[in-house]
Amino acid sequence: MIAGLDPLFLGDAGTMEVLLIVVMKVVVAFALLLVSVMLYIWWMRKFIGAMQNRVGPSRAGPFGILQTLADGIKLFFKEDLIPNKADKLVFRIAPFFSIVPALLVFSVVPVAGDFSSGGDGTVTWFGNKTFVQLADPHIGILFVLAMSSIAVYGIMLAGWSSGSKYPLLGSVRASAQMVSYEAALGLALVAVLMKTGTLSTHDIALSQNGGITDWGLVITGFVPFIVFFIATTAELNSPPFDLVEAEQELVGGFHTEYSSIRFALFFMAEFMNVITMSAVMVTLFFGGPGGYYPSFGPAWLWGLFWFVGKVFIFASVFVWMRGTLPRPRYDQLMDLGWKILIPLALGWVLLLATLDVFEDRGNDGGLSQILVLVVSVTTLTLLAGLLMKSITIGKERREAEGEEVFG
Amino acid sequence: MPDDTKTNEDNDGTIPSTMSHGQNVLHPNRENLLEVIKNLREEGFVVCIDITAVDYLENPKRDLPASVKPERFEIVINLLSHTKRERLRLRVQIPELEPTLPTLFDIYPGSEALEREVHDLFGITFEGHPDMTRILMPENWEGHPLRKDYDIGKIPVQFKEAPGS
Amino acid sequence: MSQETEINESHGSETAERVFRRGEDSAILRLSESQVQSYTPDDDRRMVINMGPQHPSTHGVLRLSLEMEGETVLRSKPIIGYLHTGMEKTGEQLSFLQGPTNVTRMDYSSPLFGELAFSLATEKLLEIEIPERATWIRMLMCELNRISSHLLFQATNGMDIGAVGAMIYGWREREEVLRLFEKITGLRMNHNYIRPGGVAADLPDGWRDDTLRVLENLPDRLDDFDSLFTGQPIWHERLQGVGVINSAECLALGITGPLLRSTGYAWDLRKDMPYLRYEEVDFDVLVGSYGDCFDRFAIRLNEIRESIRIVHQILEKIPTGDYKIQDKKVTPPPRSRIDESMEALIHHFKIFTEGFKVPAGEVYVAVESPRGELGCYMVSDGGPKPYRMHIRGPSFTNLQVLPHMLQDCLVADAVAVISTVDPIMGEVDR
Amino acid sequence: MPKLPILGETSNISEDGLAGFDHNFLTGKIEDLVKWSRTRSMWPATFGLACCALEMMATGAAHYDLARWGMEVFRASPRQADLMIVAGRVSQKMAPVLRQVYDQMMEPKWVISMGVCASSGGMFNNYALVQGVDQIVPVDVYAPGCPPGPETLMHAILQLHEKVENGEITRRRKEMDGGAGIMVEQRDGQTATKVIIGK
Repeated sequence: MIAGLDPLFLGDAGTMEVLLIVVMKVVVAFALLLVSVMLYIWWMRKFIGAMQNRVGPSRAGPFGILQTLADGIKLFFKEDLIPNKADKLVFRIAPFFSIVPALLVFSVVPVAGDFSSGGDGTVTWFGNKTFVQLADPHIGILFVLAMSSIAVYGIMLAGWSSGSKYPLLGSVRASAQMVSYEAALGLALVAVLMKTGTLSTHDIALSQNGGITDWGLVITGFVPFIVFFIATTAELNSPPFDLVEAEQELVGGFHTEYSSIRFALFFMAEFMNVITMSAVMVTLFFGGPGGYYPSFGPAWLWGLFWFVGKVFIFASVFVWMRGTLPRPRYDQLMDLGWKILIPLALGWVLLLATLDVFEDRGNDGGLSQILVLVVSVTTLTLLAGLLMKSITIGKERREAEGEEVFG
Repeated sequence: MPDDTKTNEDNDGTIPSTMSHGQNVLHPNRENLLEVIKNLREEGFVVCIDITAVDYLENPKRDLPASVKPERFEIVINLLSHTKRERLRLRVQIPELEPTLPTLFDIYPGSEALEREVHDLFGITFEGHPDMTRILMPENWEGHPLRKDYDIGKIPVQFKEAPGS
Repeated sequence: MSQETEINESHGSETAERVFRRGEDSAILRLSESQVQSYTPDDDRRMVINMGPQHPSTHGVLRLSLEMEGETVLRSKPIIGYLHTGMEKTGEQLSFLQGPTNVTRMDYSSPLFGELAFSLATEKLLEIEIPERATWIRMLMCELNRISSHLLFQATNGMDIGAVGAMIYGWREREEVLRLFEKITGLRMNHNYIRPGGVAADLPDGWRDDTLRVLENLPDRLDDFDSLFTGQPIWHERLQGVGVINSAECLALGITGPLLRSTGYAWDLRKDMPYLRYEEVDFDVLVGSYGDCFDRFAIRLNEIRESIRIVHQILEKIPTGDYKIQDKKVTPPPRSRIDESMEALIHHFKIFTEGFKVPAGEVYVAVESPRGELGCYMVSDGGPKPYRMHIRGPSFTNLQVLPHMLQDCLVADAVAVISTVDPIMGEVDR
Repeated sequence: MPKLPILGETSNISEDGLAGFDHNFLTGKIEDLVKWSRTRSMWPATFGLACCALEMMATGAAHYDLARWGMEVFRASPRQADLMIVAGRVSQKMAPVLRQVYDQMMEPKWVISMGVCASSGGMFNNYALVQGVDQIVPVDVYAPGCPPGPETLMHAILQLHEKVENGEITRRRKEMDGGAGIMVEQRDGQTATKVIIGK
């Protein structure tokens, strides 16, 4: 079982050596993630500033790069408060529910390694072959899903335990939003899993190292990626889907009553999640650390370069959306999730499955394949039409009964 | 004087009327106010633009038709007719001892806030108003600030507990 | 477009039944402030939540008590007075010359309209005609002010819906207009520029070029707003069909300005009861067709374009001449005369300490501010100070529409509705 | 002694020992770090009241950009805010609310009284306004003007930064028992009682 996690354990390295390497990986991953969150928040503020013709933070350190550090230190030395009406224990625990999963998810993401075409995604450090990722469990992707679900508890419990109305509304929104989009997220993942045939993140990344045509994005046919991307945005509470903490509606949403370091933990978790989910997206759909590997320099460094570059682009896209898009309403968000994304993802998975099954039965690549495609697409279109019709009818009935209908 | 006082025959010969700087001013009394306004609304004065009051404590003499007895308070109602493109003002005398007036809410629901404001700042009660409470000042405030016998000067902070605490 | 027919048609099928309701049926939560605190609804699925007075989307210090079931608003009540400044009382202590200083601070996003209403009322009481140039300068400034005020609306509205960028863009454009104001009046806000008898000072050198520069830049920027919002699907979803009101309800509630026009009722004082020289400029009155938040947004956006049109015409037509009336009763003697003449000095001193006397009488004057009809009711007892000065703030009356629009909305819609009603609390509370 | 690249000025080291070092990243006080962070990241509460609120927002917008000092993070929740900019006139009705918001803010917290209305009642010397917000909350910096332009507000903020950097790190208002020392006067002629709120 353990042997599957990392080639390190297969080699002839001594226990001490293995332990040291693992500990080193843990420490470096932890530190790098924290630093990258710090830089990311700074970049976000600068980037939004630039979009809005402003300068952005410029006084803390060169180019204001230490801005987040200043925020952190300030929050750390600020007075803490637990409201009288709060459920004290839960109120204290909630921030950790938020930050710990955010940190843990990153442990299954392959950060670097030789992912060039034909490479095996390993590096050799101190004479030992190993993965540049903390762990590679067989159920890697399920771990990601599990952790992102647990993060909901942080937000939900924080809002509930505050003993105040606005946070409560925020927490109710959070639970509904997360539950709805978890389904779409999972279905979009299924497409990737079906195509790659593995749950291990390392193997998924490795299976895409043949160039752009092998990327999950292309082999699953774009749609799962779009669904995954939108669902992730909602899952992350990143604008425009930041209804949970919508400042204009709910003051601060779930973290209204939080101050000091507890608030800082939420703040950090939010942006850390953006980075980790960007990384997951890169792993699933964009070939992870794969890319063009020149002949000079160590291969793992190129892997790191490609990985960081891709994550950076995604993280910036999130900032871009934050700066431009207005926020949809709560019920519209639910509609999008249940009525569009889930059926779309489900239909796409069915289509992919049909094609796969057909391929397994000995596809001759000719007319019959086109026939299967046409039949499947027609069936799905019919189903989609039925769904739309039923939604319309349901809406009309409710309207006839005199109930207020939204959306 | 710009105001030429004359008796108006249009409104059944009962409502005294004046001209003030190009605008018609009617002077109904408290009893026939509602009826007058209902008639005016049917004539096309569909919008009640403004209701305010004046405290004539320090200026008892003013331009009023001879048939109108000046009182301390005066309610001023501004109506607007979109079709005629015309404004009309109603000035109702309110005695100091019995500062009440029937509400216009059932004719113009938009008068709700305006009447509350007059109530708040002048202490004139509108009978039949659905919500006759203070609107601008804190609820437990003493006095009616826009009355002429209310001092303008600064007063110490009336520090009450914050709402909701 | 014939205004007359528009008004006579006046949407016969619409009723204002909704706004006449009393008691439990009403959309208004008729509880006083202290009752709201202790009120617990019978149905325990409902709760009362307070929005404001310190809340990011209540435009200052508006407080809304919302009775909600889940996130749906059932009844609500705007609670105001948190910015009550006693300006009407203060107005009775200030002379007619000092008056504009006071009223300009009411609607602080369009200060010049308050000054204009006050000055027009005073002039009507004085029965004086101000010089032609002064009138045109007033028009110029007011239209520029309308632009800046509507830009402010674009900024806050965008922010309330969650588009943070709009906030900055609206502010950036508004800043251009404010700089022009600073050059002309000396202040960015609260100008005290329009005074009884004319304006405070003539337009400075180079004002024409500066104004043209602002006007040249603006249309492009407005197109940016169009591309950012007007065609945006999320924006449509959020605003269309939200906070709907019809003309009959608007009239019953005394609603004016863009809110009334959004219901398809073309009523604009500039067109229908012209003041200043608005009959000499060409512009369109914009109306909506649904009376929803999107119409109100679109009307305000396009009114900026109309104002730009008006300002271009003003630039062509503005005459030369005096910028204030040369009536010794109202206007102090010029500076240069004070050094030479004892009488001039005394005269100057008298006007600025005691103020000029205004004949007794009462008058109501209304102008079309960016929010609706801004009226000034003034009573003079023949002294140098108004006996009573009352401002009819459009925001104050418009605010009454909130409970009706909010009924059966979600909290998120509430934010959009408040934002498109665009109340300025300084004018509401005075 | 030469100036070392990391350690800074070291010329007094022979006389004063280690205390002779300029403060650098090795010998600097954590107190200075905390103060530095507070000046660089002072999140204002959204507390706009009247005209000044517009100028406050204008200060945050593109032309003036408070973000340079890390201040674009206007916090709607007072729990997370450090600075309350009382922007505008404070009415008698608003006073308790203002005080409540102040009490909800967590230490360390500062107050800028923006504009003459907040500072002294301004031109409105009447029944409705609190004649100076310092009767309700302790004020650190007064920004003059009606309304103060963005430049004035920025100046006030910079003054506050200076005050924070030179001031004590804790117990900022010991002499005032941590409160504003509000006099609550009975209006109907009863004896006045002094109530200190916020202790």
